[in-house]
Amino acid sequence: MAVHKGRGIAAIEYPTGMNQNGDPSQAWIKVKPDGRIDVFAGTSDIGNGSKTIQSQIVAETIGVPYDWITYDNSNTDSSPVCTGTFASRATFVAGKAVEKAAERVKERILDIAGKELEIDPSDLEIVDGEVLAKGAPQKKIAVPDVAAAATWTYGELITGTGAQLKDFASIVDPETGEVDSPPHSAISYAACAAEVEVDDETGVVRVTRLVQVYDVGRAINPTLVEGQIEGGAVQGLGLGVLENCYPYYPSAEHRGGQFGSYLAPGFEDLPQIDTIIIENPSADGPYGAKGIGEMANNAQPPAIASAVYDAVGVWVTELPITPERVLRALEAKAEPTRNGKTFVFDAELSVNAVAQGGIAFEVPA
Amino acid sequence: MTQATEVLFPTSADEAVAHFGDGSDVTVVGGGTIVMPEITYGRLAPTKALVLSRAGLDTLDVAGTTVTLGAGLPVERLAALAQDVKALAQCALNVADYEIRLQATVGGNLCAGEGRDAPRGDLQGPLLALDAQARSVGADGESTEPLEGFLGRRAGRLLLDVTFEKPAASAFAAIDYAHTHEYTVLAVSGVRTATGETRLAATGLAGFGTRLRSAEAAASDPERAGAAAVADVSLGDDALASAWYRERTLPVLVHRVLGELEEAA
Amino acid sequence: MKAVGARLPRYDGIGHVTGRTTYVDDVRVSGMLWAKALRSPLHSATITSFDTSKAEAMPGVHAVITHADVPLLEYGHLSALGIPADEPLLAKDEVRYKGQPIAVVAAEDEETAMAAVEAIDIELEERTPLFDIRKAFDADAPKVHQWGNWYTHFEGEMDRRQIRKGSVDDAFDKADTIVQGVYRPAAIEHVPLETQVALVVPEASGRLTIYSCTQALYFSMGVVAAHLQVPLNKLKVVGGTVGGGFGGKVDTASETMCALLAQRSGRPVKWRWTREEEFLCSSTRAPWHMEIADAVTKDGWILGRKMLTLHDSGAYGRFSPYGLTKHSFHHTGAYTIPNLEFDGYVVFTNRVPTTAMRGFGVTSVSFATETHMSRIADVLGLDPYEVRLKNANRIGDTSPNRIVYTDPSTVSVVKALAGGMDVELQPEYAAMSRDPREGDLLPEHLVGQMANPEDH
Amino acid sequence: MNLTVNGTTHDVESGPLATLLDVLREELGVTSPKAGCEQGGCGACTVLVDGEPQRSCLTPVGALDGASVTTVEGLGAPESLSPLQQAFTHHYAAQCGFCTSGMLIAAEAYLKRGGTDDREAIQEALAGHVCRCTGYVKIIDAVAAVARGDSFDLTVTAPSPGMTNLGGVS
Repeated sequence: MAVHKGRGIAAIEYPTGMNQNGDPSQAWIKVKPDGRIDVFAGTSDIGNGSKTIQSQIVAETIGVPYDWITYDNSNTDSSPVCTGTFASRATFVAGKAVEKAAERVKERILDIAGKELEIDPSDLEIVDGEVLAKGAPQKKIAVPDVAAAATWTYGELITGTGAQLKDFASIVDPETGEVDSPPHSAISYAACAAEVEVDDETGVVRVTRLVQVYDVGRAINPTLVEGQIEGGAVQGLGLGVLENCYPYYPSAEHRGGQFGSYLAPGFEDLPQIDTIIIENPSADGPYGAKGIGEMANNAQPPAIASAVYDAVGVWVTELPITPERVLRALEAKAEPTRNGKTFVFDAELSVNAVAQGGIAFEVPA
Repeated sequence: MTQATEVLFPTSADEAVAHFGDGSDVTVVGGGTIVMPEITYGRLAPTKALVLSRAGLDTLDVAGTTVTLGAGLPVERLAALAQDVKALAQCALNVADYEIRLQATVGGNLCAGEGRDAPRGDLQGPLLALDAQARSVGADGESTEPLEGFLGRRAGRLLLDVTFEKPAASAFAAIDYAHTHEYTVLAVSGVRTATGETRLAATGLAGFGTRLRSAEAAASDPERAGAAAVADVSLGDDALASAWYRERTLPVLVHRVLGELEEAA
Repeated sequence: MKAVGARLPRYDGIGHVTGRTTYVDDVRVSGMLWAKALRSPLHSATITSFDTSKAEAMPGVHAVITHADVPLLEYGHLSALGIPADEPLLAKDEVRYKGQPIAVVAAEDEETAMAAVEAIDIELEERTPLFDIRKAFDADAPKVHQWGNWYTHFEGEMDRRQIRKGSVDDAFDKADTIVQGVYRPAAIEHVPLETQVALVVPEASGRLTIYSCTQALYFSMGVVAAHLQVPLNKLKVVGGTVGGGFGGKVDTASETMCALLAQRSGRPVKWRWTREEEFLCSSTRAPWHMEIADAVTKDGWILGRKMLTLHDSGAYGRFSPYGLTKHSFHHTGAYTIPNLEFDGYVVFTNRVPTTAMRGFGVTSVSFATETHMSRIADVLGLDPYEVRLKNANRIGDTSPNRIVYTDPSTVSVVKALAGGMDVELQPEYAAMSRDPREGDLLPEHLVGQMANPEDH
Repeated sequence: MNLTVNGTTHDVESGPLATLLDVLREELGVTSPKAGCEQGGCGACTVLVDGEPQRSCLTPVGALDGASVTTVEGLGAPESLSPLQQAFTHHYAAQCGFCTSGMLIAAEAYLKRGGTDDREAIQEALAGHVCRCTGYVKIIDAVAAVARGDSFDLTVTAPSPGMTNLGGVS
């Protein structure tokens, strides 16, 4: 037997927010009489950590400690609209809504603090739960005291709402796909290198190492970013070499109905993962953040496919790259066919080979 | 369903045998790893369930060169045989995961029917290669017979134990693929006896584990043995792999097992 | 202390490690019934007879719901985007995929519910199913869907998503080499550890409290309200804590079915899908078929791309037209290609409808275009990092649909990857940035596509 | 029959073939073990039975008369977190949290039987537990940290191994 090592790379991009936009998120915030902050937003936390991230954004924006924040996304009676947790929008879009709501709250706190301190609100700032006069921090009032004054002296509820909605980008020309405005929020970028070992007798591909680079814009919480990247890497590994709802696709036979016959990656499939973070801030995300949750499983499959080619000299372009597909490719040792200046790979998979004239892929010669 | 089910918890092997009777309408629950999901999913509604967890069948006896495994022995306990019967220990540790191996039993592994969408019965491989004797009871009373014969008529019988002689050497090779609650795509077990005989068996096949007699006959020439093995088995497509894939890799595994046996000798 | 940028602990982390986080399945209400579904055992069939009376008469069975009980049977989840409705909540007259729900029952316990499902009399006349999207266009292909075998309602009632930019013919004419390949990523399951689950409690006020594992509270509320034809104040969706989603808990339908059962029985109703249902009957990531032909120069410039995409939508549309559109907008990946001709079809087959999953629409195209990129580098004998850096998106370049890139990072991430892999780049590549193209990096073929980033 | 769960003894009314998972969740209201698959394949229902980890979905409760069961509720409460619970918090080993109960129980059993901070050994010990969110890295970190005897600051979280932050670059 021979085990062959190989390396391959890929670079990708991914948009934030629903394609073509038009996906609102809203938030409202109220302040308790002791200055503690209640945030109401409709973003489901599916494990991505949006409760945490949005709480951090509120704490940062107002200028109070993180543990002053209570975050409630529990129901539609108290929380306003959020289109949902998908399209990598929970930080970028929904996080922007809570940032805007927090800015309103901050304005109200500064306004009331200004009255109490007899200083113009524009000369005040909030640091660690205290409102300070800029340049004269000995003149100050604690946020809890501001909240108490609002409640008991001014008869005011300190509250703020925020909404983020980017205009729907219409397709103005269905022939060309031209749109009338950017159909996305920020675009995030990533690159990945895969190292594999391929057993040329059994066809088994083991991914031994993934080196990944992500431009995250700004890591609101670096640990949570790592969690997204690592979780995505293993899902990308699943896409690349393990998972398939239809092992005999396009046939629907022999589907796996249990763990063990549906091959989700497990602990022992885990490769070494090295991650490089870049923070090129986005122009309009909260604190420069981008949305990288979804793209985190997009770069590994092509990097793995290229690494398998590097290892054993065959391209497997049907996913997942199963042992059987590797063995079949090794057996076929398929080279691209040459037709003048054209190199044709995978001709046997093409619609031209399978369909009976109903559709074709015709390439200009 | 549970209200209507008679559930028995024998506290000795004899009691288990008595409760089992002629085996009609009895569902045997060893570790539960196979039977319980069938009940939960509504596919199995036992009229009489015999739960073996307290029947004292979880024995592992080594007497001189003879090893006897009680049917209720948890698969994980076979790890203790790593020195004496490497292939069996290795195969056992390849079954599912630690917690399942603590619950799953030798008897369940040998006796369960075909899997829903992947092969079962990994231990059949090494135990066939070891030419183990199976002691069981059924409608015709107690009998002891080679495991190979028992597997063909295991439905309706209660396995009590399996016995085999320690080999001079043994080896195990499997397709090492995905690792969540792994089922074995294909595996080959090999034994070299004290008298120099080579025995081979495979699992991951359609049906149940099979002795590779043609391959054994050609054991001195691993290339030929590998090719011959294909004639010994019946292979199928399932969620894990196709018959085509298994046909291609069975010779590879036979080759690897024979190579390892050679090294051990 | 700064909150943004800090490694703060997870907001709900202590709940997770103490087992106290309450997921939908952990909510306890008294008098709760269990729901189970009758699902199609066939991939494609006509329902010739259907009778639930035996099931309804069983002791312990409190409600049976079929298509006839749904106020609005078909509701398009993306109707706001102009994608019309095509999928009944419960099958009527025919089934188009194995596992399609036909009826749901609510009973005192799970076993009774399973027995009630068994007791529903149904007869099906099997039809020939279609599974291969490449054969969907053939004249003799089995017909899958009421609209035909592919989606026909893109803007302008077009039957495909098109992108046209520059002149592909010109690019292929000028190319030194054309590289053509086919890419076919698989359907995969989302595999959230929490299977789909809903619990609906009928309140004394006449409202329904809907405990849901949805990834989108308001989205799901809208779906339930539409099917039930009630205003939003009649519903309260409770959720926000989800045991994994990955895109598979956006198109949930169990809330609506439990709501109908709760209305009918006057009792709380829970439906927790089994893992087997999750694997075999829940929507999956789509399989895709992508063919790419790239016109390239011998020094590694990509002059033009022609691409055909077939998206396997399964038996119904769900979010597929949206996903294909997103796919088309990103079919040049992290690179700038000035001449494009893209055609994409949403194709129907008799498999479980496919839906959104992490990277929706783009995971597929990333696989295709990046594997293709590696092939181009290999065919031309060029360094795979350098081919990528050369064609990388730069400030002032434009996307397939003519949007100017203002802050692309292809160059940053590829250079950083080279660093991480100890690969030394040639000086001209090591010196690259994302700044607007000029000099050698602004060859003639890229001049016309550029735009002013200030116009963004 | 009776069953002791996290130190409290209960009379069990469910039939003997009911799964331990069902008894814990539906009869006794102990909800940390999750019905992730009821096939034994995901690990989310794992509990300790007399100190050994078992899939509660595979165990007929009748076989456990007099047994002592420990679930995550029995490992520690918010104000008295066990070392593993602290480690999972500090190392961000739980994202959606649905697999976490089973992971903690399996890790507890691993450490109790003398498990070390060897990453491969941890991977093998937890191999039957599926996590779809984390990619496993931080779970291994957490278990290894307890095996090493680390102490944990719960006001911050730890970076993963192999992380480099280049900041902003063009």
